Amino acid sequence: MSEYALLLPILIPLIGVVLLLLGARSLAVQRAGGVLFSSLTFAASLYLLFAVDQADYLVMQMGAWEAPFGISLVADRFSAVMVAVSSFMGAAVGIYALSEIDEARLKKFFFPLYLVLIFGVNGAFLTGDLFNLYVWFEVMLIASFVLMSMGGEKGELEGGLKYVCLNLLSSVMFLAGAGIIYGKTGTLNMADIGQQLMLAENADWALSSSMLLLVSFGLKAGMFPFFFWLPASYHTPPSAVSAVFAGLLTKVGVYALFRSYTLIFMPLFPEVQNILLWLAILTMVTGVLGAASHFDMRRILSFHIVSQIGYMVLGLAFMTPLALAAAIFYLVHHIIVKTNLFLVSGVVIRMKGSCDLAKVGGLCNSAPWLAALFFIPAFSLGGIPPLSGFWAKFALVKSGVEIHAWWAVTFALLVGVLTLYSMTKIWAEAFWKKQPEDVDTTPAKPVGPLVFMVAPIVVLSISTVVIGFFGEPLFEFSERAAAQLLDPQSYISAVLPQPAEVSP
Amino acid sequence: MPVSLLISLLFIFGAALVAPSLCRLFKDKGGCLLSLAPFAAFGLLLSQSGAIAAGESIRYHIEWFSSLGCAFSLRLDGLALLMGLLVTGIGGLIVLYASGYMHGHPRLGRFYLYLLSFMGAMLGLVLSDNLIVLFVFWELTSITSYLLIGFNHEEKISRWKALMALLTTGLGAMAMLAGFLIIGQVSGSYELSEINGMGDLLQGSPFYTAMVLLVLGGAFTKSAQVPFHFWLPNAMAAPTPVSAYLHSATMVKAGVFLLARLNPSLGGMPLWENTLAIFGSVTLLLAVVLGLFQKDLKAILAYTTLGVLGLLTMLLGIGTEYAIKAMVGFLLGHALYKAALFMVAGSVDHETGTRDVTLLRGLRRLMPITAMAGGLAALSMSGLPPFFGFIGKELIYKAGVKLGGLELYFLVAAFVGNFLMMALALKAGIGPFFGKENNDALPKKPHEAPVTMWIGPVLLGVIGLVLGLLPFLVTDSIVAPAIGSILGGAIPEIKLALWHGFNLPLLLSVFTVAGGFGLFMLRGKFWAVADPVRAAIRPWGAEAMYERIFNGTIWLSKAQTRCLQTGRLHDYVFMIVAVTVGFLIWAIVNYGGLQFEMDWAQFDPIKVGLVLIMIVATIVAVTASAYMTVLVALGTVGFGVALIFVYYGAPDLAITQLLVETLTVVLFMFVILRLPPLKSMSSMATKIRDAILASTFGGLMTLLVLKAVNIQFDHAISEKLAAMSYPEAKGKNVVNVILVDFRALDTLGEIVVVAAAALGIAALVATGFKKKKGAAS
Amino acid sequence: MGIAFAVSSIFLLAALFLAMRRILAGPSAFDRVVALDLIGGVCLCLIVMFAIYFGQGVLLDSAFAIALVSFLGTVAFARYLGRKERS
Amino acid sequence: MKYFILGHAGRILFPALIILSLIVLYRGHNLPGGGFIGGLMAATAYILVGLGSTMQAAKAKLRVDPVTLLAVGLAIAIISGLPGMLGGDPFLTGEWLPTFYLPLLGAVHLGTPLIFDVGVYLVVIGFTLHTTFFLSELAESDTEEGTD
Amino acid sequence: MSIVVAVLMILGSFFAFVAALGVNRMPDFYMRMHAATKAGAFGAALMLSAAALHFGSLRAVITALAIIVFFYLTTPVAAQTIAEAAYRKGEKLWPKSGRDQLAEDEATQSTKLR
Amino acid sequence: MEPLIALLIGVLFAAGIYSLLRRSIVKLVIGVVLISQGANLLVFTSGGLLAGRPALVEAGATVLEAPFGDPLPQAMVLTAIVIGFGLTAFLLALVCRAHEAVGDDDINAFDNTDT
Amino acid sequence: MMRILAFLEFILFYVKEIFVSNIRVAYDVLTPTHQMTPAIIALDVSTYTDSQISMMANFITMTPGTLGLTVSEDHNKLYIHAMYLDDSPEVVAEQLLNDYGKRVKRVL
Ligand code: NA
Ligand code: NA
Repeated sequence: MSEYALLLPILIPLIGVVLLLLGARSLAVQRAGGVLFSSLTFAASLYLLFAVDQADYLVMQMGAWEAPFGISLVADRFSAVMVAVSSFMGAAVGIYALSEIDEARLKKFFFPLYLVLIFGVNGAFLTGDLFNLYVWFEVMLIASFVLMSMGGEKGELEGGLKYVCLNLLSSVMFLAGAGIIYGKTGTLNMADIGQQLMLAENADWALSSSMLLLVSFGLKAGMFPFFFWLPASYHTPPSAVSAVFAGLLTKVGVYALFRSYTLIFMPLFPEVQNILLWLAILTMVTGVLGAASHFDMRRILSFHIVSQIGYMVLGLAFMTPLALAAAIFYLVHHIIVKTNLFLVSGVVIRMKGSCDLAKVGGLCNSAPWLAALFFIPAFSLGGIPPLSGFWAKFALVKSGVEIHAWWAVTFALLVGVLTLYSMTKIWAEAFWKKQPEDVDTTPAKPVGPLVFMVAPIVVLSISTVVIGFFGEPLFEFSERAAAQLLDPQSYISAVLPQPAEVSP
Repeated sequence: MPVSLLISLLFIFGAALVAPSLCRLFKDKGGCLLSLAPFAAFGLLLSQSGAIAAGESIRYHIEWFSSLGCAFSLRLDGLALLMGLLVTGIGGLIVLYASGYMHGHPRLGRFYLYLLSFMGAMLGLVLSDNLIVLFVFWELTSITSYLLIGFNHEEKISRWKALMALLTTGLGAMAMLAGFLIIGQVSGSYELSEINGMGDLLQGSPFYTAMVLLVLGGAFTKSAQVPFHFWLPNAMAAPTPVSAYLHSATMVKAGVFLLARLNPSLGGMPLWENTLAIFGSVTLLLAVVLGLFQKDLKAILAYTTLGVLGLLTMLLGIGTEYAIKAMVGFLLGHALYKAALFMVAGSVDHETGTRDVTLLRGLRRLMPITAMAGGLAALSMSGLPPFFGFIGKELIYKAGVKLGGLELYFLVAAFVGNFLMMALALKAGIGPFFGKENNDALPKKPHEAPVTMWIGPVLLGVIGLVLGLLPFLVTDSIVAPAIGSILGGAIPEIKLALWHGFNLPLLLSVFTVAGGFGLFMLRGKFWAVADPVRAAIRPWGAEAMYERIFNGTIWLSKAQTRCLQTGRLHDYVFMIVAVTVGFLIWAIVNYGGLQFEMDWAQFDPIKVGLVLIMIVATIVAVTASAYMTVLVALGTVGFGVALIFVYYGAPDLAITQLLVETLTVVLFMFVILRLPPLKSMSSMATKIRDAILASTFGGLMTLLVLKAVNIQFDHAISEKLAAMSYPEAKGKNVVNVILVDFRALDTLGEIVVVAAAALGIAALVATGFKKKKGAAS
Repeated sequence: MGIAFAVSSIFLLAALFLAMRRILAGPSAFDRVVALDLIGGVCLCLIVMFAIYFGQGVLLDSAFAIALVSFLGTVAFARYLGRKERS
Repeated sequence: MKYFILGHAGRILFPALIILSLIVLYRGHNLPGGGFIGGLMAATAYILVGLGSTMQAAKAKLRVDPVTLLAVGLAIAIISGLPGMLGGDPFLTGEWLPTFYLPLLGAVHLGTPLIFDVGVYLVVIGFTLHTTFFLSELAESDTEEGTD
Repeated sequence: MSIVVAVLMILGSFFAFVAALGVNRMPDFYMRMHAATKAGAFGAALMLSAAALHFGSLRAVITALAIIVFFYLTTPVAAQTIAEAAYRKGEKLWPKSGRDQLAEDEATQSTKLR
Repeated sequence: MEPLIALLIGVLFAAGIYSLLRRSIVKLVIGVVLISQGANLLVFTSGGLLAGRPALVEAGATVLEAPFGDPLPQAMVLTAIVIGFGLTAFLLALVCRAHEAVGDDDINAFDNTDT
Repeated sequence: MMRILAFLEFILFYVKEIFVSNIRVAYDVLTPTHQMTPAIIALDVSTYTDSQISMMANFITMTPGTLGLTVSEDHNKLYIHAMYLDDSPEVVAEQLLNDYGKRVKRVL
């Protein structure tokens, strides 16, 4: 019965969508439903996490059609932890949105669309089917397109248009890649594809389709040289939206890359390892350099998403148990921290009417509590121990040292310093510097009480600290998850009723 | 008792956490209360000294991120005890001092939070027995000192200097972390007590050079060795209690401490010794020479700190037992007098409103106690007997005269460094109090500092004197164990005394005193040229280099943004597609080849004709400049695709395609007046470039399709689906059965997509379009 | 029968080319719309021909779809092309 | 700006297209058709009405808010997946009533996949019409109201 | 039977061809409409009759008939709608055309077009 | 297999990419429409093409007689077409709205959020 | 009953007209010269119901040489485009109303 745990993180938000669409008129219903269903999803995701940790793999065949004929929902530890963390963000940002999302957006069905986004993200993490993954990506994309542009403001639309176009390009490449893979293997089940490629005497043909998927997922993940849409758009919508995008969306791309090269294209990994490695390095470097000259809090943070994605992909490129564990740990850490930073930026906007560092200042004295709440995620992102980011970076660099990947280690460390620079820039400008006098800082009329915005930030900050001090269980979990990733055969055995024996 | 190590740490961090509330409750008295925590820690550590002196070490260990090879282990040995006592003892006095110095400051609580966190981090650093834990505390000292240096953060210069310290030490720390990781990988452990026994293993490793250089990167930046020395004088931006603490007992000593810690495992090789000695000596000489040209009381002291750090590093590099003895002695002496001198300088600044030594003189009458403290400290620093400073200097010369050959250079360096340092000491500790009173030129009317502000310096000055007279108080209990830790062996027998008879070291001391006093008398000459000299050196200095690198990075960032993040979708698409094309070509050429089968029989006229028409329509759709032409062309393509679907037996698809295509056109028609006229904006060259790229991409897709269907796979799944369709899923239209049963989840996702799209379109339209040109209003 | 398919194919293909020519030549938007409408009709004929050729009656359903959409499309074009523009 | 003949044709074709769409929906499991195609056809019927007069008229003819259609359609699709779960089967498992025979229709299989298709049908109608109504507002605000 | 089917098919495609040719050869838009509307629908109807005969099944006959009826109901509507739209937008008549009573009425009686 | 269809797919992709590379924002919609057509055809083709054999069980029969056109890619394409429809419609509305909000139809003028 | 008979007669007439119409179109299209005298003429449909007007317009459109254009606002006039205006417009209009109008009125 624990298989139903797979279903809940998808079904709950979807039911929420339906009920909120039916309760369209009442804003109170919209608000209450948004929080209720995102919280329920979070609860369900925790259940899933525990169930998966017990059972190693949970598999459910949709429609009772056995794999590879029907669609499989599969959760290994990696999926489960991704679902759990993203649902956590979903719930936190849902509460935050109560006080940030204005009436106009609520009337345009903000919360149903928000739940669609969660639905899509969780679906993408849980599916075991390549084409179904495409569908989840599209669900996620359309929800994000709408959430990004629904305000109809100039910036949102400017950024949104690029976001939409490039992501559609990515979808097309995904579809093309998936089509070719189907053409060659006759199957869409990821475990089945993986098995066929392992059994094939020569799987070279799959390299070109794997390149299409690499570009597609890389684009969604915001990797170099595909990230352009991200800094152009992520800073434009309300912070609740930016935050959940920043935390979740690119991570789905990263997740898909991991799934691709640890399961679907496992045998091709050696061919692409160097590509992944250098793309990861360039992603780290270009992302962090992009941030260095920016002067708007959310723009800086957007570039750092790119840079941090590089670290995670680096873990994949190293492909050792420690590296993968580090990357998974990194994902969890980064989702929490980056979401939190965007949430903080929203509070800054609420207080000062802007998060342009040239216009904002003096927060350290006027809102010391906010300073503390910014300090924790910011310096965690900067890798300051003993916050979560330190351990993430440490584990990753350690894995790099172990395989003597000196260039990667060098850049990872240098980028760490520049990350710290960016965080101190925000700190120094927004919090330390005096409030510039000649700028208008009349904040917009607040939508709801500040406490709804602060409470999630507090919770996420506490999580960051707790992971920093007591993160060992999480890291051990990541190690177990990484071990699963490195053992595709057991994934295949869990999914397919009659897996072929593959000699490693 | 091992847990006492943890408790001493908790005292201080606990005090840090309660500091803000305590200061709110008790105002300035809060500082006095808070000073109890470091003193308690001091007592706790001191209570362990017996065991340490007996050659034991105390180790506390709990699991912490053990899967990363880390553990929270603390260890108290001789070196840790010495440093720990300095950190907590001087720390306590500083806390006390700050309560007077920061009297009435609105952010006193926050100041104590930072200061005590810093103290805790420093104590943790010296107590760690695990490289990673050490690194954790190391970074904590960086970040807390960042907060402290930038404490007066309304001023831009403070923020800039705080950042400078953070980035410089942070960069070093990254190198150090890499070094630690390599050490850990080679030795298989991060536990210092284990690593210290593996000197041979590490030194025999091919990565030895890398690990030494990387670790030195951390130590040199932290301890401000040339060429990373520039941040330290700039750290003066911090409130004076912080400077006093940072410079005497803590932060800057961390680097030297690290070198001493790793000396047993990494030391002894020429690379280690030469690098340390040379960089140390250069730092020493540079610091003292630059110090001569300083007019700011704190800056003078800062340069002497730099000098001392150089000297200590140099001694460590020389590495003989004498040198280590000298180093430990000097380290202890320096901590005592430097803290005192900074506090005195702070008091003078506090009471007179200036730190300009050209203005300050004759204060001894108005500030007698402070003057006394300053005098004691300055004399100790000058290395005059009977102060402890003298013992330290004698040890240095003793170590120096044992050297021979080229190494005598180090003796010369030590000598020059010492007498210049004496001159600086007199400038800072004696100059302001003697000579003719100059009170009218001072911004404030000076009077004696409050008791909290003089108790610390006086105490430290007195201790310097007492230890000079009675060195045995610390010889066996503290100094010798520390030397033992650094040398990595048993605790040596040592004897500290003021008088060793007439010998070369004594002669050198005499010359030092004479030279130092002479220079002190000439101080006005240096000040006269100070500004032009500093201005002349600056462009070639390390600080200018730092600024250049900093600005260069920002420039690089801007250049990169200009190149990559151009804001033009065209560039983005071009880049993405070009890279995809590159990847595909690479994949196809290297893996799989270009061969595919071509069945010419497939080219029957009607298909050729149809495809030809579709290609023409496609080209028209892309190139036409009138909407109707484009839409009609798109419609034609849509009809064509539908025909293909029909031809290949997909009626469902064909119908859907037709309906969708037409509805798309209908939707287009709704907004057509809202859309701008289609015009060509790119230059011909751009168009050609784009066309080439697009065609290459298209060609590759063609090739992939040809190759994809080259090998016929077995249709096992489709066949099974077709076989199950009617008997098991009760449907004869297999495609529909797939959609609503076999793969219903896809369909569920898909209807969510269209539902969301509908909401999105409504949301966009509902944002309030203006009425268009047709509208008469 | 084979000849019939061949002749039909040629006629229909020629019709498509001619319609395409009108699309290219215009001159007015209405001409293009009419040409598209005609392409719809010709495609309907082609679909019916395919249905006969393959002996698949179900393909006729697609012919209905063409009839429906080519009507809808033309009407939509007409409806919005006919709007008067005032300045 | 009304087109006399078009308006008239819209009114006549409307019921025919709706009935046709229902037929297409029902037989989709066995012949070309199904929820999508049926839904698009039904939407086409409303759009034709709208083109013949105004979209307001089509909206009035629809009576329900398209958003409600979206919600109800999604709800039906979800609910159709649930019965199997009561029996311990996974989500979206097809559950069928016993086959029975009706004059004209022959063997009738009724099951949850058909209900699912009904959900699809409603969502597609909802989507197409919601989109059409909103986008056509742009078109109509340009002309009708604007020119008077 | 198959001869009839073949003839109907050829005729059907022939009229489709005629429609396309007419669309290219006729001198003004309205006359092109004449050709396209009449011949296009007729060609399709013939084709569909061929199919109905070929398959012979009730389903096929009903389908073909339904499509023919639908086609003949919708084609004139579409044709008139587009012709009216074209006229309103001022699509020119062939210069050799005779009277234009619509224009006359519009001018004299101010018959307003909606 | 079908070299002609492969060629057509290539042309559709090329034209779509070329359109996406244009500066007029409306061309983006056109590009997306074309490129989606290309991708749909590609998926359709990938199953291997078989003329005139729909995957429909004959009246009276219970199993589908081989050979038949692969139904799985057909279902995928159908899904992709509908998704593409939704996205294209949204993109159209977005382009329209963005054109009005930014007041320009040159995508190069949409650079305020980047730099 | 009469209606049904009328309807059948109408269908037959319609089919005949369609055949004639298409042969004429084919002839015109295929022969080299254009021998038409097109014009736009008005039919007086003031006595017809809306349905009858609509039906007649469709009818006229699908039969030889005529194409419905529009209906006046007051529904009194149906304007058609005629390809072969051999007589004066009034005569042609009369003819058309006689041929088609009667039948339409009988059916509806
Ligand atoms: Na992200
Ligand atoms: Na970063």
